[in-house]
Amino acid sequence: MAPPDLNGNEPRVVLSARGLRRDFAGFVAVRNVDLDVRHGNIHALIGPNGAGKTTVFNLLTKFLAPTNGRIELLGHDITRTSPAKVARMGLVRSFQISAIFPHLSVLDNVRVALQRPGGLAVQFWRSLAALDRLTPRAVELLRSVGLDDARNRLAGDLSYGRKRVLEIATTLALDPKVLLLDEPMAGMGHEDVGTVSDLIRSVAKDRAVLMVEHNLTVVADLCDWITVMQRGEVLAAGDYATVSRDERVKVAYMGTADD
Amino acid sequence: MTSASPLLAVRGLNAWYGESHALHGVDLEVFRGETVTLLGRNGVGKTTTLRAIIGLIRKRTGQVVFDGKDLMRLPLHRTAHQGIGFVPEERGIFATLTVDENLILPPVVAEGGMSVDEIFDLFPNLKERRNSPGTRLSGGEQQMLAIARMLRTGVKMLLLDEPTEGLAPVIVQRIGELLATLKKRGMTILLVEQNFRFASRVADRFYLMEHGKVVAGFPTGELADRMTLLHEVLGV
Amino acid sequence: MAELTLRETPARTSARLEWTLVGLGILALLVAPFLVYPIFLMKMLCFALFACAFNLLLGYTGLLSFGHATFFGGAAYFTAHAIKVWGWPPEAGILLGMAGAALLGLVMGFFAIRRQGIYFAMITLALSQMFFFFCVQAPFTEGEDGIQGVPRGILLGFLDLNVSMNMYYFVLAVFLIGVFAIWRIVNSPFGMILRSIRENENRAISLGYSVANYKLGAFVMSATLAGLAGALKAIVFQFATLTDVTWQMSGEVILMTLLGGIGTMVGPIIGASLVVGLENTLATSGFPVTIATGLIFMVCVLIFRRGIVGELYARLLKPAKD
Amino acid sequence: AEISDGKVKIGILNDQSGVYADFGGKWSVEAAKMAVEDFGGKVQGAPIEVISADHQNKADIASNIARQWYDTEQVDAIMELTTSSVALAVQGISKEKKKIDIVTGAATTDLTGKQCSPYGFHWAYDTHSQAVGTGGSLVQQGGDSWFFVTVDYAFGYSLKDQTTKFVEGHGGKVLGEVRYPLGSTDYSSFLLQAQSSGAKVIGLANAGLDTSNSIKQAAEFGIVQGGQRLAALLFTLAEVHGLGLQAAQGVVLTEGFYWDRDDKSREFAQRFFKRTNRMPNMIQAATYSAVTQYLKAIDKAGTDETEAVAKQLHSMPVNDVFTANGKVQSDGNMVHDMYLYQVKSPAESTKEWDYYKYLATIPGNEAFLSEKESGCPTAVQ
Amino acid sequence: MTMIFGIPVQALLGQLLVGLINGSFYAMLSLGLAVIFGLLRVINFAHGAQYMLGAFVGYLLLTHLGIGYWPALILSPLIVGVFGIVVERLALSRLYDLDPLYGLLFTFGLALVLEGVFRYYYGVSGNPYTVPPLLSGGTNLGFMFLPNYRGWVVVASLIVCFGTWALIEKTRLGSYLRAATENPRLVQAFGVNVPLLLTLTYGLGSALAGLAGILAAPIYQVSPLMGSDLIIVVFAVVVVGGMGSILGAIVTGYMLGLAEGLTKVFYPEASNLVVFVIMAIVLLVRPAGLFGRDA
Ligand SMILES: Nc1ncnc2c1ncn2[C@@H]1O[C@H](COP(=O)(O)OP(=O)(O)OP(=O)(O)O)[C@@H](O)[C@H]1O
Ligand SMILES: Nc1ncnc2c1ncn2[C@@H]1O[C@H](COP(=O)(O)OP(=O)(O)OP(=O)(O)O)[C@@H](O)[C@H]1O
Ligand SMILES: [Mg+2]
Ligand SMILES: [Mg+2]
Repeated sequence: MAPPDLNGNEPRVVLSARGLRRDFAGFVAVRNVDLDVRHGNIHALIGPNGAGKTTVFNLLTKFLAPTNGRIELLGHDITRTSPAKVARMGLVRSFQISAIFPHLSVLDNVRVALQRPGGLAVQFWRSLAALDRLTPRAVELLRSVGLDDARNRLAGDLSYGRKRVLEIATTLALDPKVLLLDEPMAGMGHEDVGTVSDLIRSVAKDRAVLMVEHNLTVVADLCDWITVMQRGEVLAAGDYATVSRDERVKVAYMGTADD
Repeated sequence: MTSASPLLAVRGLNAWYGESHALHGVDLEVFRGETVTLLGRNGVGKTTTLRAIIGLIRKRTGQVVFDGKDLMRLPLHRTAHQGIGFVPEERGIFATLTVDENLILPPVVAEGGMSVDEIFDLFPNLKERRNSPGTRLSGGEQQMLAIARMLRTGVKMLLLDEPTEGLAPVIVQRIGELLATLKKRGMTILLVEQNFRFASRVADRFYLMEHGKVVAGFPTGELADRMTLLHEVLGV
Repeated sequence: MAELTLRETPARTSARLEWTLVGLGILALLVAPFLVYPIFLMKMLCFALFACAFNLLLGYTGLLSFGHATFFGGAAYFTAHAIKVWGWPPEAGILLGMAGAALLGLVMGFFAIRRQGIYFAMITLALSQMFFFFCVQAPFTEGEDGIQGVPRGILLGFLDLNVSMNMYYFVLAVFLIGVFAIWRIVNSPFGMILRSIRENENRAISLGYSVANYKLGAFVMSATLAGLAGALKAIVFQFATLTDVTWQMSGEVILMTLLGGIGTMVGPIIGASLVVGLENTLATSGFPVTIATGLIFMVCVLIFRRGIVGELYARLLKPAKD
Repeated sequence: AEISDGKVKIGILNDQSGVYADFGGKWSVEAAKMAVEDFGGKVQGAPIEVISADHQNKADIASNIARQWYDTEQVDAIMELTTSSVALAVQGISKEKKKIDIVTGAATTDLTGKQCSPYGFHWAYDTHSQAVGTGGSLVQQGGDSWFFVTVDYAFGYSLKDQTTKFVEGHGGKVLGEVRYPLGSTDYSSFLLQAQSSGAKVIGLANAGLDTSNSIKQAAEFGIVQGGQRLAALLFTLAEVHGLGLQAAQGVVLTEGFYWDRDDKSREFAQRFFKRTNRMPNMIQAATYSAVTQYLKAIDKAGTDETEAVAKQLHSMPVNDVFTANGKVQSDGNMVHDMYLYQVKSPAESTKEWDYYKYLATIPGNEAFLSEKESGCPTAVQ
Repeated sequence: MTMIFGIPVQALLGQLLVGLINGSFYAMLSLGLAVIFGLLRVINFAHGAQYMLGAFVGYLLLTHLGIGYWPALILSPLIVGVFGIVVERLALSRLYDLDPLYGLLFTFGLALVLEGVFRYYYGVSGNPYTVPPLLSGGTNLGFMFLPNYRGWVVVASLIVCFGTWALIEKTRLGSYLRAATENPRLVQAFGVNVPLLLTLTYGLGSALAGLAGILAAPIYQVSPLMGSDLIIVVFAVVVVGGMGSILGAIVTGYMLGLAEGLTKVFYPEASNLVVFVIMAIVLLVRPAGLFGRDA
């Protein structure tokens, strides 16, 4: 189910999947999924619990191997590539359960992410001072997400919402071409949802974002394109207006209430 | 619906994680058959309150009286037998147990619980996957399982920690209905919830927490009057 | 929540304290041979270096290897053989020992890093037991006799290691260099990645780090340095025997590290000195050494988990934290 | 007097808690103390002291202690030295420090061969004497076809190879061998292979617990009842005691000493038993002998100076409870008769510790390598 | 006579049977380890020592109290089990909240002490324990002479292994135990007396080791050293089977016993390595072990 042409000159596809399938011991969690993520777009993946969204994420980022199908990133076939390699190629993900380095400082969390692109990942003979040259960029990133005041705190001490923000900041440090966010707002207080929404919007300008999210207000507000999954398959795709009118989607996912 | 003496009374509850003092004297009461929601920003201590009530936090002081019995002195495994069930935020589904096994794991502590068939009627997803390992379920399915398994045990009271987190709207709706059903059956519920709209539909009363303390309590009827306060504290 | 003291990051603020201790320590070691029996000191230094190398892996990457004797004892054999049979000078012998240990580390690491935690411990244990059997049977190790009478030789063509003091200061120099290397690795960009991997492996992968390669790298470095310690010991004692490749030796180095303080720089050194001293003292006391060793293990694990240096830091740094 | 520091100090360095603790262990220390007491506690007017340490089978600990003893504790001689790696290491140090060492607890012939020392002595037994004793004599008793169960490392090979030499030298045949890895616990598979070879004698080229387990399991599979003989190439009284006659009966072995050999040995053994509650084995008796002989040498030399004492040790005959005709070769090997015994059945045993039936004597000059054959560079050729 | 690689089939059968007997010990020991590991996340390094203890208790019962094999078969595991319970109560239970490596280190220390104490008092050459009269002698199977006692060991171990497996995998108690492994506090909050459960589990695991010990006493020398080297092979068995998998431990135990038995015929020098080699191969192909749950 390819997205329709909007106005002829569409942004290019940076990440695409064709015929994706994944079996777990006889249970098919994902079947025949086609997906195109485009540069500059925020693309939402929604669907009822157990639809296979996280699994699709794991397949795309290679944390799981697909049983069938083909994945391309920026024109390269990555169906058999290792997750770290995929990350180095520019496809970076966040996790459904927040992923930071709790005993490192906030600043170090970002610097760790900067080390590899900065060419400082294997130097076991150099002193830590070598990392100082990454600090300005790290501080800049922290500032852009509003965390620079917390830079010397241990990341584990941050509140849940701020942890997620930090996670996004470290992800951005890699300057990814494609950003995969798994429920970035889950468990977040109202005060943080706005901040993170703005953040996602601003970073998406220059890259592609694929996110799983249950907060439909956010989805409606933020996303250019939505793919709805159900029982491992793509049920519908389109912009929010189209999708939210779809009867099948209402029954399967949104329900009748206007939450 | 409320009777004279509260089913659960918490007074001056303090709790610590190691050296860090998380609760600073929580006071709250829940009456029989009531649904009470605990509101508050991330990290104010809502989860900690539930954990301290049940006894999952070792270092705690204060008073927790449930159904006339002092819970502070009971060992952890005796608490449940007083008729109090806990559904943790992180769900606590067991990977090495199948869905079925997870479901029947908590011992039945009193009569009047649901049967497995009734539960499966309520959550058809679970029935379909009853033989797969618990943690192979999706996040939402796990949440359902976590609630479902408590319904079997016949407890009088449920402590629910953010039951709607990460759930699809249809499911949230279903859980809302479920809570209403439970309430009709006389279940007492203490709920922690971030989803304010959801909470406002199911709760009889609210407590608002800040900095490890309960700072306000009011019935749902007063909600409209309290909006400024809530806005200030919660940003809703 | 689980209290992961074993993998706890060393307190940052301990750095200054450590440096003071290090300074005092070096001073003490410089004058020590005039007060204490040198061969005992040299043995202590060898084991201290061994424990530090082991701690590089356990304390800073959280991997508990139960097979480090392989590198220690293996290198001792390689060095002893090169010097005695091939007539190599000591420095070349040591380099060969290190290279051998590195190679063994690469092979063992290749299998072991596929799993974590206790699995890792058991796999390294099993593989090191394989190496032990190899050493028992391989002709060049001379079975239970061991390679005996290894000449100490002339270092770099001018320093006669048969002179006890020369030998001592050579050992001390190598020890200091080894410990410095470990300190450097821990506090390097590479070390930073190791820490992040220990904290959250999946996150590190998603940042593009090939976690397996980093772990393998750390494993090989630790093995190489353990090999350095073993090679040195072979020259000090002029023999290499089966004792150093047994799994009991792997257990001993864990004890040293645990006793001194996992994840501290100075801890393993103190732990090694105590264990070596204890073994010597008990030898003439009539009290069975295994029982004493076992008891110390149990006591450490139950009530003294941070080890001596760890406890010390915790005491000294507490007021500073408040 | 010419006694350095005014006293004679003997160090007994052996395994007291490890796998060889029953070989000599604490009881060797006791034997050494008995020797000193029997000698009168003084030599040349100077008091004699025995100190001991447990080397835990680690050559580095042993070597550390040996150096410390020599350098700072005025120890004059170190004895016992269980296990080859320790014995060789300490002999090396003793040679360097010009001190006397007398090994009673290790088996390698290298001690008086390639790695001999002018001040080093080997008492009791070595792999060669075990091989000749059991291998050679058994063939003469009709056991002319052999199958070996050999532990797979240098020690096992040397026992097996040397035994083979004597078996074949006496006209016997070796039908086969199975090499098993050190530390095996189950021998039934190897024993079955030995059994099906049809050999008259199954030679156990191993030591310690390995040998005990082989013998016990051989009994279980009815191998001795089936008519084959078991020859344990290195096995001592303490282990027979541990195994029990039920399992050990019929095993043939070589020892340099048996407590029930003659009146002298019985008298010594009874005194030893009073102190330790066990009968002395070959190593403990040899330690007694070594200490006694060392003290005699000092007495005769009038000094404890190493060269002089070594000279006396090399020239004096050994005639004591351990052996009646001992002679020390220039390579340091104390040559004496060895004895072939067979373990009694429970029915044959009449009293406690009555374990051995005498089969044959192996004269010393056959049992041990001569100084010419030994390969010791400093020996008289 | 039919031959396989130059070995008569009959002899081969005999060797396989012998391998199966060894496999019985591997299976029983790795089963105990797997039970303890699976439920407590403790690598019980003292398992070898407890096996030794089982044999020694049998020996001491016989020599000091005149209690023979059959009562000892019950008493010995019971005593070792009680010992395990005491250890768990006094020490291990304090370590559950910590990194599992501490459990390993503690039991390592315990193993050293146990072994050291017995070595100190009983020496190392071992003590005799004879086959009970009822089982002495052997049966001629045509292709080999099978000591009756060894036949009994195979039967006993099969009963014990599958009994334990059924207890843990097929009963409600088992699901409590497995759940408690993952999140003991939560299971306790559900109303299950988890501390008691864990104590009994360690007791059961220890008792299994003790049982293997008393079964082994008439075959091997009752010696303080009997467990210490064996335990490492058993570790390898558990790794191959997949740690925590009860069935994996049992099946792999027997399988590796057989594999070792075959090696003893074709290339005896490597018989101690074969288990480790298989372990390495399994790790390459299936890092979680043959029956491991976590991939
Ligand atoms: N295991 C723990 N160890 C130490 N501190 C903790 C632990 N769990 C929670 N805390 C701290 O205790 C405080 C209260 O946390 P709690 O989880 O009760 O908050 P909450 O109100 O439930 O928040 P949320 O809405 O995010 O679930 C927070 O500051 C938190 O950081
Ligand atoms: N490793 C696995 N083994 C077996 N089944 C699995 C595994 N991982 C996921 N599944 C199953 O695949 C289905 C899809 O799971 P997934 O986690 O992708 O759902 P989701 O769409 O992310 O749901 P949620 O919104 O609840 O997180 C679920 O039914 C789940 O039980
Ligand atoms: Mg998901
Ligand atoms: Mg919470």
